[in-house]
Amino acid sequence: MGDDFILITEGLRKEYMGFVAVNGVDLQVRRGSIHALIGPNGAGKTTVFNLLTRFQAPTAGRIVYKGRDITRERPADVARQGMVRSFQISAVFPNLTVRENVRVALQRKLGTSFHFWKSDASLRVLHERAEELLAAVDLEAYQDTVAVELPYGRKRALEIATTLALEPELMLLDEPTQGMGHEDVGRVVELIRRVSAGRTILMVEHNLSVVANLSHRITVLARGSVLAEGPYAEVSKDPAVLEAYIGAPE
Amino acid sequence: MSGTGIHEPRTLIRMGVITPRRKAIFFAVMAGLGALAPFAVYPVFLMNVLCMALFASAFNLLLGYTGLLSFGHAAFLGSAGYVTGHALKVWGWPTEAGILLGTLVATVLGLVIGGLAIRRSGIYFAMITLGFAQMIYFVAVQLPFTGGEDGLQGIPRGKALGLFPLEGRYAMYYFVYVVFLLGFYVIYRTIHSPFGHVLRSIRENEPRALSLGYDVDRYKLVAFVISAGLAGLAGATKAVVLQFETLTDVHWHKSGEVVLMTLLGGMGTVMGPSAGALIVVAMENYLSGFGDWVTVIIGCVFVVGVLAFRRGFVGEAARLLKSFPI
Amino acid sequence: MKRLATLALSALLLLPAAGRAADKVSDGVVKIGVLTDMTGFYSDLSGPGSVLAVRMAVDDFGGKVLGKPVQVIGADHQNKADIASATARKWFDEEKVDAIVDLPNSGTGFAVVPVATEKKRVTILSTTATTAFTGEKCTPYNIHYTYNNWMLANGTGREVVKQGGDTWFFITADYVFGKSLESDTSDVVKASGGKVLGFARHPQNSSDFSSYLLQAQASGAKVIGMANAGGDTINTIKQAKEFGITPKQTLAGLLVFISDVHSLGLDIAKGMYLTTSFYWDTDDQTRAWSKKFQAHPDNKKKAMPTMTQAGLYSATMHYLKAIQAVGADDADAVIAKMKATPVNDFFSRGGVIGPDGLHRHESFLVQVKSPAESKGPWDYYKILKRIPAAEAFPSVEAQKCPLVKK
Amino acid sequence: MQALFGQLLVGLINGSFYALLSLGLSIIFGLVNVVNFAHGALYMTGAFFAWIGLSSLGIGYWPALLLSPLAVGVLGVVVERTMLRRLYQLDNLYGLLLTFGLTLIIEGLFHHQYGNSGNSFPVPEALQGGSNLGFMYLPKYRAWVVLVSLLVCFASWFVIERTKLGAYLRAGTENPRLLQAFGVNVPLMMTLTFGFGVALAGFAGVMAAPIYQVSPSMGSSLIIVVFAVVVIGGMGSIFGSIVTGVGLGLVEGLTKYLYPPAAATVVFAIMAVVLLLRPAGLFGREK
Repeated sequence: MGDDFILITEGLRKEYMGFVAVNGVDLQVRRGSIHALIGPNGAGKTTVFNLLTRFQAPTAGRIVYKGRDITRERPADVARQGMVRSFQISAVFPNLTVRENVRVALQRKLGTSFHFWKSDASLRVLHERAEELLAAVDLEAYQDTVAVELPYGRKRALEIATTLALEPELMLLDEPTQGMGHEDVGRVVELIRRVSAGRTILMVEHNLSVVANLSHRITVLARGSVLAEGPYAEVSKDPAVLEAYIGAPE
Repeated sequence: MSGTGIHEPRTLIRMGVITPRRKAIFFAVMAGLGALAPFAVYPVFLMNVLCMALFASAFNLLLGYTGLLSFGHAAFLGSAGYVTGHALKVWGWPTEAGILLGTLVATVLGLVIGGLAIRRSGIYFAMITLGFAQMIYFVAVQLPFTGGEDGLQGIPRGKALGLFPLEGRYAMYYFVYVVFLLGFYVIYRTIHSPFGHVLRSIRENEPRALSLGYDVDRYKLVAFVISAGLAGLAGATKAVVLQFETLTDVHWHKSGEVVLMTLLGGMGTVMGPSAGALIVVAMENYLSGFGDWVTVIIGCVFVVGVLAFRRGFVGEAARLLKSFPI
Repeated sequence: MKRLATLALSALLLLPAAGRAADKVSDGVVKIGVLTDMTGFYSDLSGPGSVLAVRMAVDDFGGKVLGKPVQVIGADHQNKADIASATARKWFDEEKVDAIVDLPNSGTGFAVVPVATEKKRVTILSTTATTAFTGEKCTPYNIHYTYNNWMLANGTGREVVKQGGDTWFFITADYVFGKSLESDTSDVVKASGGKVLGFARHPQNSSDFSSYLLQAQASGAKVIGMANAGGDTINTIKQAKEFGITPKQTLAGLLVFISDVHSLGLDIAKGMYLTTSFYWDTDDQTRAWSKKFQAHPDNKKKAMPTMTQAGLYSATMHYLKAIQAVGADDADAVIAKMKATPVNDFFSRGGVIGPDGLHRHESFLVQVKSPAESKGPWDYYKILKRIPAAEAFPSVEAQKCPLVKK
Repeated sequence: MQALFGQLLVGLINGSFYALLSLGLSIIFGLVNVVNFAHGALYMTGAFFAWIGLSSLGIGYWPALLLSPLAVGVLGVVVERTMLRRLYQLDNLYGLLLTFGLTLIIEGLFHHQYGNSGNSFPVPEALQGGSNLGFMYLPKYRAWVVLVSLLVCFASWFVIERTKLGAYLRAGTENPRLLQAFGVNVPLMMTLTFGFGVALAGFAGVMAAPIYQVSPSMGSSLIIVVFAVVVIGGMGSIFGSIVTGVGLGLVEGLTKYLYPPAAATVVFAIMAVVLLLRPAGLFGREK
């Protein structure tokens, strides 16, 4: 099965002082697919993300990425292997310009990131690629804007451009449309669809129409465990899922 | 300290208020003023300001550009001072070698303390650095070579490059001035380097930098070590200037003072910490007649700064320039 | 050069101290800088009271010497050697200060005296204890006026052993002052036939002494010598009482000021021996001056003077008289005059400043009264013994001051 | 052997103060998310209020035990209302800096007014004297300090961890909006919590007044050790701060017996080891 699935978790578990946040989650994310993780508040979705990207250490279980056990690796190493995440709250570098935001992501590959004796003029070679990436998310007009001044939807776009700069194989998007107006949602959905070409996307999303629209497969979490898994049409009819959602309205 | 009102004058750059040429002129004028200052102002005071300005600038590399509040930076200032003092006084080393040794010791100490402290971030980081600095303080109290409460007195200034005696009024000043410019240049270079950009991204959003594949802790550690080393350079030079080293330089009040200088001048600005150092050292010098009110005044400055003035002088000036374009 | 100076000096001494002599006051003003601890550890025993004492002396002298004004400035060195040294440099370089006086805390003394020597200005130590200032560290421009460790160690140590306290344990402040006071006292105790059973060292400004006191208790010594000062001594005394150590074991305060006793209260301090060079209630002269000091409008706490404050008044008077007599404020000449003239006032009856700079004068071994014995506020001491100058202070030979050798 | 037990007992007494102070810090940090640098200064203020009460108003120890913490608490409420409140939106480092500034002001003012040589506060009549335990003479007052401190610590822990009020408080830190939606006045709750936390410091101050000299610097030396205690214990944990406080007091006592010069640094050395092994602290939760 190894090659089909870019990411596999086995019995993932996380406890905090006796409270079990994630309880034996088995996930299988197919290469090249858009996979959504849904569930009511407190179901443990963000914790799962944190475990996958090693921002938190699992209490038990295994994470296998591209056939390799990464359960004990450090977050930056995970990112360097092509698994890159975004965050629930829009994750830009607020006081850097839009171009600089993207450039930070590009900069790592130059291999000069520890060179404190070198002038930052050496980073200019990256501008061309940065502009390409910004163009891909319709931000080329905002290059010199300080990120904090961007409207919310544009920040998401910037974040995605920054993520793309790393040429990730697996993108983890944490609620990409959260808190967005209707118009922005449409734009971001389009964007996700566009960038999903040739990559795998795993996302946590609340907006079920977005999920229905985008994703190939869905995993439903409730109280830290997997409740159901499958294509949207199938899962949405599952009585257990319905109950979980109605029982704990958003 | 992301999103806390750190103001970078980049908008000014964009608006053409700051151009590379104007910037060069500004730095040249400042450097010129620095070179002429001892003819107008009491040199010992100036040298003190320069040392503290270097100390604050080194500290700002952490607070302003990496977002780490070290509350124990006095440990580096003081240890370097003690080591340099000992090397010059007891071992009879040349001045430069003594200063280098002090700087080196502070750097190594930075590696050890930094290595432990960066395991926690934010407020814990501050408390841990404070704790280790206090440990250094107690060690300094007890080690025989520091002279305990009496301090290390009578450190010889020696000769610059083995040729120019540093006893005179001006020779010492220009020596310190050169050290300051070198240290300041290292800081400036670091801020405006590829490494500096990564640091800034860590300050702005640490989890995001991590998710972009940056091993955040290592960058923080390197920044911490550079900062500690330069703080040590400041302390070593200060010991040579004043010819003594005392517990004051390893006490936590000193660590608080450097925070005040940076905050007052404007954290995350290149010139801010130096401006802050000038203000604070001047306050301590010229208000000393007010006795215990100095502590109260400094406390009030702290409180007002935190509540209403978080950009500091240089930051506020930059903001004003922005609102009234020239 | 030196001969020239001596020539000039003798020439000056022959001149009548008027008219032309006024030109000899550098910068047209005599400035005395009181560098002291205004806010910290020693602020009650020196601090603002020291400044006041110097001001009173200047006022009583008439505010002018050789027709030129005398100015007093005060500064807080916060007990920090760095601030002390920086202030001293600034005063000498920028403010034309002629003499720096007081200097509580040996550390600040060590920082300032070399600067003054380098600049050829006068220092008069009053609240400084370490004996070395007139011993191996002596300088031509320094005078150590009020007390030193040797005096404290001998006054209290010898007498306590004589009264039967022949086994000692020290609780010592862990810095030069404390350690040298401990070793000076140990020597005295041993020389007087006593035994030293041990010591415990504590950092300056500690708050909890119980663990040191437990060590002292375990040693079984009859006397616990407190080689510390200020708040440390106060805390030691209080906690000794709390742990039932006193009165089973006796405390010997090696450096206790009347302000400390005032702050402790007689109930806690009673019975303690201590040595002091001044007590306000010694005779009519001391009473008269002290009451004037206490009633002075600038004395906000209405405290009686400590020995260092009284000493500063006396020292300032002596300094100004020397300037008057020499007809100039030149440091070499003034110091020579001060050393050549015995001091005779309420503080020092016939005291003499030796060639090493140490002012040798009478001191007192006293015992703190019990509340029943005390007739009112500040009536704290019973004078047990007046120690003559020759016995109170080390001889010039014993001091090993390099200046004196030839 | 005798000396060992003596030192351990002294350590226990010191530990009680560490526990009281680190408990207050933990409550404030846990519920208001402020690291209160001024905690030491407020402890000193508590002691001073008691002393001022006694020397100028004739208020004795027992009423002071209640009144002084109350006064300190009110002071805390004022500080919270007028200053701290304005920093909640910002990084909590600003809270630390603000309270650092306040520390300088408070200590400076007391210095100015009362000098530094300290003022003594008599042990209350009923607690004078002591009893000989064989290995040492235990002053009654110190025994009282240990007893009362532990009692107060336990009571605070119980209220916060085991009662409904405590549940609200804890919920307030996790999700203030939600709690607000339930009709709880969250800002008021935070004000009162801060007031209570600093009142605990004031209480510790009154307890300390008869033991130590009441002096402006009495808090500043203590506060950094308490910070280390908090780092070691793990700041989130109320229980952790109590246990660690007492425990480190004992460790200090043991060090004083074994190798006195290390007593001042042992807490910080332990902090280093704990950071290596358990960065979140002994009882802390991982973030």
